[in-house]
Amino acid sequence: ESDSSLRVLAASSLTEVFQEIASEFEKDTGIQVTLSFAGSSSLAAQIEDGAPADVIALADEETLTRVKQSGRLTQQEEIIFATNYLAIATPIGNPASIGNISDFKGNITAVCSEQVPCGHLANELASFLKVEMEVTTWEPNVRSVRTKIELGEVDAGLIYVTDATNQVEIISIKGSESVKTKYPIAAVDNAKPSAKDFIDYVLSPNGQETLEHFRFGAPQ
Amino acid sequence: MTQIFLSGTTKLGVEEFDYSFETNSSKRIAVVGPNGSGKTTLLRLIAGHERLRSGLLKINGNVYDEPTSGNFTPPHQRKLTLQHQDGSIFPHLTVEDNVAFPYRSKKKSKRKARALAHKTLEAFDLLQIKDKYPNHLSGGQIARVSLARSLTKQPRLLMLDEPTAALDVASVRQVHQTLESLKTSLLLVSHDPIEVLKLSDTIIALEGNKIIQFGTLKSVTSKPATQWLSKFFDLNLVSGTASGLEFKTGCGEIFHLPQNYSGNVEVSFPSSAISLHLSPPSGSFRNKWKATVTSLDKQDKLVRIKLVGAFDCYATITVPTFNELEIALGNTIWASIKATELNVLQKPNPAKT
Amino acid sequence: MTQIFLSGTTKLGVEEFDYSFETNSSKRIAVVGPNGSGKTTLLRLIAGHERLRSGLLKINGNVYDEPTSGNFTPPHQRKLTLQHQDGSIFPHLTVEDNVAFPYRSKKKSKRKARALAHKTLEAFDLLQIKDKYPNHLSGGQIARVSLARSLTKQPRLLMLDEPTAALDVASVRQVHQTLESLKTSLLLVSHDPIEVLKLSDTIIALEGNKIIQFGTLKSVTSKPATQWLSKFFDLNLVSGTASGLEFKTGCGEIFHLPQNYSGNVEVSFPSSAISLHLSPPSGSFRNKWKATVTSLDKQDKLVRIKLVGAFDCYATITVPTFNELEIALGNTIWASIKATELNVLQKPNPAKT
Amino acid sequence: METQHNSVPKTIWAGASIGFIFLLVPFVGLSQRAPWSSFVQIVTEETVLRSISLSMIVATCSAFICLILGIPLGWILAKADFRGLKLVRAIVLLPMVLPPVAGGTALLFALGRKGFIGEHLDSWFGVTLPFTTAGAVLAASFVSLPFFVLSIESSATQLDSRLEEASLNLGASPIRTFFTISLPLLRNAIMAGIALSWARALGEFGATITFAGDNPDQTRTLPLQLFVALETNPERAMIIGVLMVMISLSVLVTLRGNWLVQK
Amino acid sequence: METQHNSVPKTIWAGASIGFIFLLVPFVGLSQRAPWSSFVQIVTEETVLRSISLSMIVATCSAFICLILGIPLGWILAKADFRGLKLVRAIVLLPMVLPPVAGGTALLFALGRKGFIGEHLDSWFGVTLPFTTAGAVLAASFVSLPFFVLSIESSATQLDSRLEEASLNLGASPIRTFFTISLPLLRNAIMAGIALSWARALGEFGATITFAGDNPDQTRTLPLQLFVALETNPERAMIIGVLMVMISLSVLVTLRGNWLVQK
Ligand SMILES: Nc1ncnc2c1ncn2[C@@H]1O[C@H](COP(=O)(O)OP(=O)(O)OP(=O)(O)O)[C@@H](O)[C@H]1O
Ligand SMILES: Nc1ncnc2c1ncn2[C@@H]1O[C@H](COP(=O)(O)OP(=O)(O)OP(=O)(O)O)[C@@H](O)[C@H]1O
Ligand SMILES: [Mg+2]
Ligand SMILES: [Mg+2]
Repeated sequence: ESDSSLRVLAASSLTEVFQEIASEFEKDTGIQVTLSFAGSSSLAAQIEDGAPADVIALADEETLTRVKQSGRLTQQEEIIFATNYLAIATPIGNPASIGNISDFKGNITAVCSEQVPCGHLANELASFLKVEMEVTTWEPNVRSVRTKIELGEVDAGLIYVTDATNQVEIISIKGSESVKTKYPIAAVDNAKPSAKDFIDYVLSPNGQETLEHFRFGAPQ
Repeated sequence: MTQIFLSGTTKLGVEEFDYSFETNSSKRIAVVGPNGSGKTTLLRLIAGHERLRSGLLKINGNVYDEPTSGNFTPPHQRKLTLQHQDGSIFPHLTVEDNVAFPYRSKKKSKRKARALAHKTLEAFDLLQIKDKYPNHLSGGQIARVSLARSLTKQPRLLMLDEPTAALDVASVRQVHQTLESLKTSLLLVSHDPIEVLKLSDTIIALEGNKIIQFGTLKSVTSKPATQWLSKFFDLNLVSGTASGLEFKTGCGEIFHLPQNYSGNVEVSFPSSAISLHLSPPSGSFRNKWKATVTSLDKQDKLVRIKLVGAFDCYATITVPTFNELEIALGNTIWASIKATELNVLQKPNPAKT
Repeated sequence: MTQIFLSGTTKLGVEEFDYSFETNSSKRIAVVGPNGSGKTTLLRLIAGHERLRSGLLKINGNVYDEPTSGNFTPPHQRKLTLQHQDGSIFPHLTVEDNVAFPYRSKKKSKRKARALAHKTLEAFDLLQIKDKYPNHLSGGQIARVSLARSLTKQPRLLMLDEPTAALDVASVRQVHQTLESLKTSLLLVSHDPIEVLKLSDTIIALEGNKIIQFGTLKSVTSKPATQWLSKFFDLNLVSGTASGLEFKTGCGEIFHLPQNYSGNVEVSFPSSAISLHLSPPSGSFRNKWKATVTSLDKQDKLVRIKLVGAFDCYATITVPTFNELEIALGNTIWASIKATELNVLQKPNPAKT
Repeated sequence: METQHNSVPKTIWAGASIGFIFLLVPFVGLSQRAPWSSFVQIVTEETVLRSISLSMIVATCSAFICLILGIPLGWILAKADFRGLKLVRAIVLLPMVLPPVAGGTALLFALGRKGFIGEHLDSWFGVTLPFTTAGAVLAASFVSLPFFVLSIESSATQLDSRLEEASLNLGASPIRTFFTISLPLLRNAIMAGIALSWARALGEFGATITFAGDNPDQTRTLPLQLFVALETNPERAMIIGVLMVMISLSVLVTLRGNWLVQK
Repeated sequence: METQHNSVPKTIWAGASIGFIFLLVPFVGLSQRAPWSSFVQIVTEETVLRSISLSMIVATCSAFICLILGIPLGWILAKADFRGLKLVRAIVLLPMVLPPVAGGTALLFALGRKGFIGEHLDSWFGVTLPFTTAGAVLAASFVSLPFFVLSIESSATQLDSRLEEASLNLGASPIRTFFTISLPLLRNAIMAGIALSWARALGEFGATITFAGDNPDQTRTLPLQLFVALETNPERAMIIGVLMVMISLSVLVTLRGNWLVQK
């Protein structure tokens, strides 16, 4: 493979924003970026099993720790390039009149499974707000929460603010900004030199501007 | 008695079939013809497994198949049974359950049906193998199970496609007895002339997927329409009444029979069994009569002679004998036949049907 | 010539089979017996589709099956062909390709195999239906295809399981001719006594899954071991030499034949065809001889009489005739038979095999 | 038919062995890596036990639905002849082609609370299928029905129709003939179909999660447990995988050994 | 066998109709919601076109592998008789039971770069299967092979063994008999098996994403496109779903109409 191409594995929640960033990066440097998206833990498993990759960008730090144990990431420090937090989403018109998490009671609601980062975050949020969260279905990822809301199958759910679309209504939760998830990025061992360039680009004002445009929070 | 009216055509692949006949008072019909002449297809048509392309099939006045009107009675509603040439016994049922199947179809309980089947199983000597599955049976056993099953249904019309082809001599004899005593109408396909003579009163003769002759047994055997038919029946037929060991032809001629019989019977014998003499014969011939030679048919080494006397018949003799006896057309001559050569066909009493 | 040595037992489900015989100089063996007596199983055993439980099967000196040593020659390596009772023709091949199959197995090209099959197709009158698939054939057509296919392989030993059961009279005659002129050894299962007499010189008689008689045609027919066998063969057999229309028995007695023959032949005729006379008979009898009554068997209305003269035979006459002729043991009497009643069995020249 | 001593050619054995090894090897991998020490602990967790029983219920109900709907459907495909038959046959295969997640989405469009049929179910009868066990059964049936149908169809086309004719001849009605002759003759195919659809339903994940969601009491079957565990705790996932293998092995060996395949 | 005019009983028609509607309805839902206006645009995207061809290649190769391995395996299961046969039969079904994602993980354990076989492939031959088209084919074959095998097995048990005997009698070797008699008689089952495994492979997602990853050039088949789209752009996902349905419909209608099912 020529040095003019780069493989980036990124968490699903980064799909749109990384497509944007990658095309800007390509324009700037002429380096072709190949993106692969999957759930953070799938990416971790792929990396462990030697998937060809130069850069890995994940949706939570824990998973990155797991990847480090595999020995394919020897970099000392992890770089956080974005943050994200949760909001309530309802179908357009909010038919069940949901105002906050305590309104979940008695309605059909969807939240990410406790074992994936967004579900973990939702639990943290609930205990931070000291409310009991009644959940009908624990979805495997945030996109399937959103899909069910879009289709009107559930009355409300928790999604990342960055996942909002015009197909759902967003109701922000007071104080939810303080319960954040952090997105780390790292170069894989034996990565091409341009991997560093890509990471730098993500951290550059240009990159951060794009992330902000997609409603991601600043690294700290 | 079953009246069949069929006049119509059908098609299977490239083969075209054209059938036309009507049975009225005949209870036992034999379907004969060379291989691939359309016998099985005729039976399948009557059973409703093939459909007419044009024409009409009526049984006992009920329209069963009429393409123009769209009338079609499905097979299970026809009051008849067809026994397939291959037996078609059910591989997943034991011999007993195969034979009990028609009872089960009439909503009898399994126990009841089996009890009813018991007699049939016994009659067909199947008790010993009643728990066997068909793939563990011999060819003849399968044929017997199939026949037993067909008889269990007691249909108004029973159609049998070569039922004795796989049977041994003893079983054949037994099946013939069973069929002779049968009350229902019979449509029988057979390649065995003796079987046809024994079991039928009417013949449907097929060749090339068409009926080439239809009529009473007597009319067909005395005037076969084709070479194949005349070869098939190389037999003479005489009807009359029997009492004990004596048989009286229409003209009062008396024949001696090998067994006791009574009532209306027909007697058949091959043309080769007739002996000819210039003077009244002596010896073990108890059956002798005077006749006039009305036709001579010299074939290679044999001569076929038509004899007209108390009854009409054919005799076949060798050319040297023919020369020695100096037989000529118009001669009067003595004919004789041994009683043991006579095949007596006891017809069911016509008054009963 | 094929020598078969078989002595062993096998089992199918609960059925136990016990076979033991050895053929040496016989080229045409018939297997006879009632339904379910183990004929098909015997053939399947020889073909290798069933295995012996104990004993030994040897053909032409090669061990084919010996459980103790573990020797077993798989079916396709045995130099023989078995034609199944049901024909077993391949449903996915046309008639032509079925018949060409054995050539194809010998790695001939499709074109070549078909060309070679052409002659057989013609001989069996199958050309017209050569492109048909089996499920579009009649029962008799399937039997003919199967036979044609079996003959195509030209095996050293041909085993046929009731090959003519589904055939019409004309086809039967033709198949008999084909088989008579066959060079290979034949093992034939049949329920037709005439077929057995015509086509075989050795008989294996089975009853209850056991061989109950084994021997030459002559020895079995003259001394049938069981009732079933004696009913099966109700026939007399005389051997001698024929030239033209004349037949000379061992003792020089001369018979007239219905057709021209030459060489060693056997002549068969039913016991019912013999006429008995107190004085030399006249008329169309060209075959008459003097014989002594050596046994009498009165059965109901018939008497079976053993005659010893130029040859041994049985005659069946009715009781009234018997009484009239006042026949007694030890009497000398005239017997006669019409030439047209004689069934001539031309044996293949023994010198040739 | 009796299986005879026709020896199976070596080539066939070779092919079969390669095929078998290909299928076996991943399971060897799985059980090599599985952390056996925690097996008992994980398997006796209450939530896992509940998933086991839920999985069995869903797979069995769905195999039953396949039986009820699949036999007639396979039969019609094999025996009937009408315009559009080809299209019907292809449509029946669709759930097999579409990734289960997409199939689940399609189910939502149709039978979800806002689906074009589901909304009437909801407003008229108050029935909602998503997020219930019934919904999980429906999703599993949807993906496994085609397997059942194909199994029936390919056997039914080969049935000897003369046996059915004989039954009609002997006075059995078409429906009686169907139940007493045709179905018993299709026995092998039906049993294969049950095994296929049961197994497929047991492993069903995509359509279930999409249509029926992941509700611990109602819809969290073993595959859902496994999927979630894969994301965070691969060892746990392996144990659940091994558990599924063991359950299906024991069920299939018992069933098929005893009555599923009759030679 | 000729299909005769034995009318299909009404009950059967009713059952079949319900089954068919059950399978049809979700697709109606799908096509109702699909944003048809953007259909042409999405379908002609270069990346979608590449996925189409990749999907066809993967499904076809995998159906081919199933053919090669599945026929002998199904045959042995039907005809052979040895200790452990039941177990072999159950193991063959396992890939059907295990959710595809778990199957993919198992494949990684065995044939991945660190897998107990894969590591040797890597170190001895320099072959790595994951993240290549070959890997995708392998994953798809792994999940679809059981379907093929079962289809063959259930038909092979019902073959009339006398036909094979006749072939041996006529001098054909066992292997020749297998190819000229047995296989042609299994035609329907083989064709059904091809349809089953091709369709299953076309829709394969879980094992592929896990074992072969999502590489746009090598492994991004339509289901992967669909899955990614589901996460980000459900309308796009629907279009891809409809596209898959159309592709498989046209392929299956053509194939099965012309030569897959012979009545
Ligand atoms: N596979 C089998 N399993 C169990 N019993 C069998 C099997 N095959 C045949 N038999 C039994 O063995 C006996 C002999 O059968 P076989 O087929 O050899 O008879 P056959 O002499 O050929 O009779 P037929 O003249 O009716 O063809 C029969 O009683 C039959 O029921
Ligand atoms: N399904 C079919 N498709 C095409 N042709 C057929 C079909 N069935 C039979 N035939 C042909 O029709 C003709 C008559 O067949 P049929 O079975 O009625 O003959 P058959 O008189 O019963 O003969 P056999 O005495 O041999 O049983 C034959 O030439 C046969 O090849
Ligand atoms: Mg016929
Ligand atoms: Mg037999």
